[in-house]
Amino acid sequence: MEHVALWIAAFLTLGIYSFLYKDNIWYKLCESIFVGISAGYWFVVLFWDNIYGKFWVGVFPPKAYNDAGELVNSAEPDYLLIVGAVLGVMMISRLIPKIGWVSRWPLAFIVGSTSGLYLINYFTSNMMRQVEATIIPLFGMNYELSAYDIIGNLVIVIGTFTGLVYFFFSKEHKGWFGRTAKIGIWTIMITFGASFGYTVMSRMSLLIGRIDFLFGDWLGLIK
Amino acid sequence: MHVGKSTSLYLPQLFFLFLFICNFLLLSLVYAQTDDPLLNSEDSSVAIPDSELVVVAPVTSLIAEDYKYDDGKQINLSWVPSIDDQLVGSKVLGYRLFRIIDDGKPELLAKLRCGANSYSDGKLKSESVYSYYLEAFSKNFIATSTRTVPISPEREWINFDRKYLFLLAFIIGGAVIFFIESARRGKKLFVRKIAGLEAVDEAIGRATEMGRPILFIPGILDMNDVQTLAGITILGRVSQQIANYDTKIRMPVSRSLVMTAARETIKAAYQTAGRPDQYSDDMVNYVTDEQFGYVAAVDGIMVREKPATVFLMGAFFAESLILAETGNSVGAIQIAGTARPAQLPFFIAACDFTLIGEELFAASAYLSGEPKQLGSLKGQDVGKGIAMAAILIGVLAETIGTAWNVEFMNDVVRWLTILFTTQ
Amino acid sequence: MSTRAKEILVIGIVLLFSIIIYLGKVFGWVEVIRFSPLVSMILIGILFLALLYILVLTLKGHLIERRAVFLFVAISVALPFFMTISQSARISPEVQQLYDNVSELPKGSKVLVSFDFDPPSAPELQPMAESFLHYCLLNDLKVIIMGLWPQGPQQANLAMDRVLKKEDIIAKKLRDGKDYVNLGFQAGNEFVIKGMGADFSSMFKSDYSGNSYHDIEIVKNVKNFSDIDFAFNLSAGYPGTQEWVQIAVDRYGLSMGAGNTAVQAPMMYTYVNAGQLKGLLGGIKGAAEFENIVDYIGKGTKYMLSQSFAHMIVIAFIIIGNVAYFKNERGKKKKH
Amino acid sequence: MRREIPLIITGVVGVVFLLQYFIPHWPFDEMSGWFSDWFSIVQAFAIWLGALNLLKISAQKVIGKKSDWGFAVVIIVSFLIIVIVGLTGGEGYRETGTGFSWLYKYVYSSLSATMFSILAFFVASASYRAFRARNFEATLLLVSAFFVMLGRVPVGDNISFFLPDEYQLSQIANWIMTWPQTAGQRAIMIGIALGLVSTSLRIILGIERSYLGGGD
Repeated sequence: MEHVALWIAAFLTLGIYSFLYKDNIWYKLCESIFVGISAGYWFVVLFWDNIYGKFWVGVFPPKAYNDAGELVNSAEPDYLLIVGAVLGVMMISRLIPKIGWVSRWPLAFIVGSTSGLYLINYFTSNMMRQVEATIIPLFGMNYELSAYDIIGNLVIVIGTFTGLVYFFFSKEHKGWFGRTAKIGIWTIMITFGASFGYTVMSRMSLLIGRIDFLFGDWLGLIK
Repeated sequence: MHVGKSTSLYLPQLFFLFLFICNFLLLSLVYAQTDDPLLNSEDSSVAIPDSELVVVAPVTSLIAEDYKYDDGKQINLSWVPSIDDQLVGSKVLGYRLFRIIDDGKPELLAKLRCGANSYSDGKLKSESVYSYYLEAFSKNFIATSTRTVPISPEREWINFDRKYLFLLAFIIGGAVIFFIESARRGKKLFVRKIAGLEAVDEAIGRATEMGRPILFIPGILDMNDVQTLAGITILGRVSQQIANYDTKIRMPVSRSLVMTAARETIKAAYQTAGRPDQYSDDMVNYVTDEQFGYVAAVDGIMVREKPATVFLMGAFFAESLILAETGNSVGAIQIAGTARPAQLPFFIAACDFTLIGEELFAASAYLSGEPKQLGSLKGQDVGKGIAMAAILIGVLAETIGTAWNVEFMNDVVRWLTILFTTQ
Repeated sequence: MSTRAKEILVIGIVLLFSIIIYLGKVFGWVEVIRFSPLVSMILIGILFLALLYILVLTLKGHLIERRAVFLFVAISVALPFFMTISQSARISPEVQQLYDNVSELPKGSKVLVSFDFDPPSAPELQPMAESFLHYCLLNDLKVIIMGLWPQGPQQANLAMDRVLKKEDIIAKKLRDGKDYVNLGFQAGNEFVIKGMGADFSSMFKSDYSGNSYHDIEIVKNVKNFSDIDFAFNLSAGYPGTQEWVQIAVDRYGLSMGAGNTAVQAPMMYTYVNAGQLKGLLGGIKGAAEFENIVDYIGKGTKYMLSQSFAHMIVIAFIIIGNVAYFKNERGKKKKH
Repeated sequence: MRREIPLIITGVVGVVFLLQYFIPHWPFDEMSGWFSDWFSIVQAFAIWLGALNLLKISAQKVIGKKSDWGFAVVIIVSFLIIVIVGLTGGEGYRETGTGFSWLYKYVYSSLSATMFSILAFFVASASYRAFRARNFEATLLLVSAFFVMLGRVPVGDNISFFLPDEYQLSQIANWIMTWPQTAGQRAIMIGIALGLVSTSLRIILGIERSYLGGGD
């Protein structure tokens, strides 16, 4: 079985790579398998973990013997979960165009909850905390910082400030404001350069991982 | 167990309890010695023969306070450490904190190190009553403090710790709504020039001159994504020019809804230009929802038709690279715009002009003049203004304050820290 | 011969070779191939010459074909696997910070590890997972595993299987449910984190193998984040480290470090700087550094040589492309 | 009514999550707890919807004998295989050794990992053919990328062996990551956060309705 498995995995891997030569039947076959399998994967996992594990077990808790030897619910049934399930079923209604509008209710619920949570989360963690973290004494509390750290502090403060200036749309980029924005865009470019480097690193790692599979696990040429 | 039947039954039980407590204390001391070097402060304590009793004073002023601004779950304790608790040569080895719930038995809540003077007890119930006492212990002596007055944690309505956060959120949110309203009333709101947008006309002119088509890619997400919407808004501007100059446009899309919207937009532009007959539905066609399938198709179109100008405006993922590369190889001028930070570097490196992140939305707001978009942009500018001001003032004040110890500056910093703290 | 026939021929030859090598592996004809340092150096020289050749071609105005670039990349990333060249990695400050934080945890501390990634990111994150789990189990830290991505807990099992087979871990005689537990996946993204802030058991009714939450020894007394001493998040996107920081760290005061794919790691430096994250492993390099610091030989270290080659190739291509670009630009200007 | 009720739901749910942050008192805490539970369940159905939709589209392709309908059959068959294997596996369906975990390890993992690793090739090709230092900004970007890419692999230090320890490439990469990179990210982060705040506010207040789609 192990042999079959390895050959299947290798067949699929090479099939996807054949796209690099050109779009072909082998690639399309592997792609279709991928689409089907991943949709099915989610289907199964969500069934067991959420619809069974959370909803069903929550509403109908498994029975267990208590200390007195009676068969009782192992936890209090949580009937409120039924509301969630009803909303979920309404979501599926979208498949039938005639009653598709019903699916707006659960959609509204999802959009509303994410908006409410996002508003607070992003405001506190990604704005307030970041502004707070940028308010730093440039030379440290007692001049204890080295030149390296002082320059670093300066770079952080100036970079963040000028970066914000660049994304400020209510004032024309002219004069000192324009020059400040210029420094801002330079900082952002350095940032993008770093992201560029890291993205390249990431993509290459994935390829290396697959090559490790092909030459190591499959063909056994490397350890 | 038959409780309180006769007093004679109590004695053995008490004895066992006593043994048990002794055992427990002994164990916890051993545990402290093996596990916690701070509690086992042999180096700092004065060398005293084991037989001698090390009498220590108990802690004083033990106060239990309800933690405000929660749903009745926390009590904060504070006390003055024992006078025998000193940094060097401390006789006190540590403290043990006990809790009594609803007049029940005292339970050990925590072991604390020397010098501790506060503790917060979370996960309480607002229906119960709690009281606490502390033991300061030395090598062989325990000094117990007085018990606190029993209190129960209370449920409060508003978390006043977060009042400034609320205030700031209120100001920024208010600004968004204010500007949306004033834009609706027809007030003109200023948005700065955006470099990428100015390049649009030039790029269309080039395509017209060369007699080659323009390719417009609105990203691979559906109409519910703001970036796609912004892309379609920019398409509106592009198609006006195209209709005026009668340039060809090709627009393969990966979502059927985007196809409908794009057709409407281009059709409207041709109608405004007074030549609706020139418009055809073939300008926009749906390819496939599949990411790489779509990319392969667009690649093919680029290689075959060699567009003079390529617009990449919308939400892009991994395909950004492939599209930009092919566009580059056929010698097209490329103008890109996306708000996805991971793809922006590739666009900047491979395209001639790039609308970076929010610039895409600003461009869209500027072009569409929609109050919703303009107002939000302005409101966000207020937020950025607050952030910039806070950073500038805060850093200056803190640097000056710490360097020359200027009290006023320190006050400013303190005030700003309170304002921006999220805890 | 038509193109189609040629293609089929090539596929046939490759397939034949694969079968022979595979049979060789099964019957033990072929040993693991290792190049000596000298051969490695010669190969590097050849690769370098090939790059020079590409440069010359490009300068002459012949852009080499896309597929040739692909082939070149494939070869130069695969070759290092056979080479014997050792490299040393310097530890970055944010990796050191993570190590310091974890190594300061007293024995028996509860560490929550959230696996928020899927197989595509496994080459980067799996090595981190292995070395981190290994370090925790070896140092008597109790590990609680969960996932916000459905594939996460399965990746955790793959990592756990490998770690539990290590001799030093076998010697510890660890038990599932007592020393470590896998709580499985829960849908709901950041709402799961929020729910856990109030009560873990409301989000996880049972562990991966179906044992009821309240029967599991290790989590019996874990009500919410205040009972967790340290958290480590392996993240490849949304939901991931950003959501953990926003909710668990900023709202509930969890102490947390993270391992990220290189794509999203740069953003996390902001959180590290603001003190919201206590240490960060970024991409395969972060994994290799952590392996180095905890003395665990894993894939991170193994992949590093190929990674070096890959980066060099990309840089070389950028330089070649730009040299040609500037030469052509100057040529154009002269003509005008 | 078909538009009003969803708007009310969005508003109420959003406001509860907002208020819960500022008002710790009953019922907001409890309500946000229920909503979190429901969210998990609704989301499971939402992802099911995607899977079922795919099945529907594929089936239509097969029935209509549209172009490439053979691949639609492959999609349906592979979907059914994993669903049947998974659902018949019972609660421990993904323990090591089950059919589901076999499919996961050898089919699903191989395919999805390979799919994304293709990008490595395109990155290299784009480096050669597209990434140009065409203006000052792009130059700055490429230079910073150069240092980070070299500094993040051991070979960087091997190349810069002649420099003093603290100026070697890995240290330069660390410097870029720790200071200017963080500054730029922070500016972008604050910008995005404000954008999300205003969008969320518009959604909660019902000013933004595009998520509900067109029609009534």
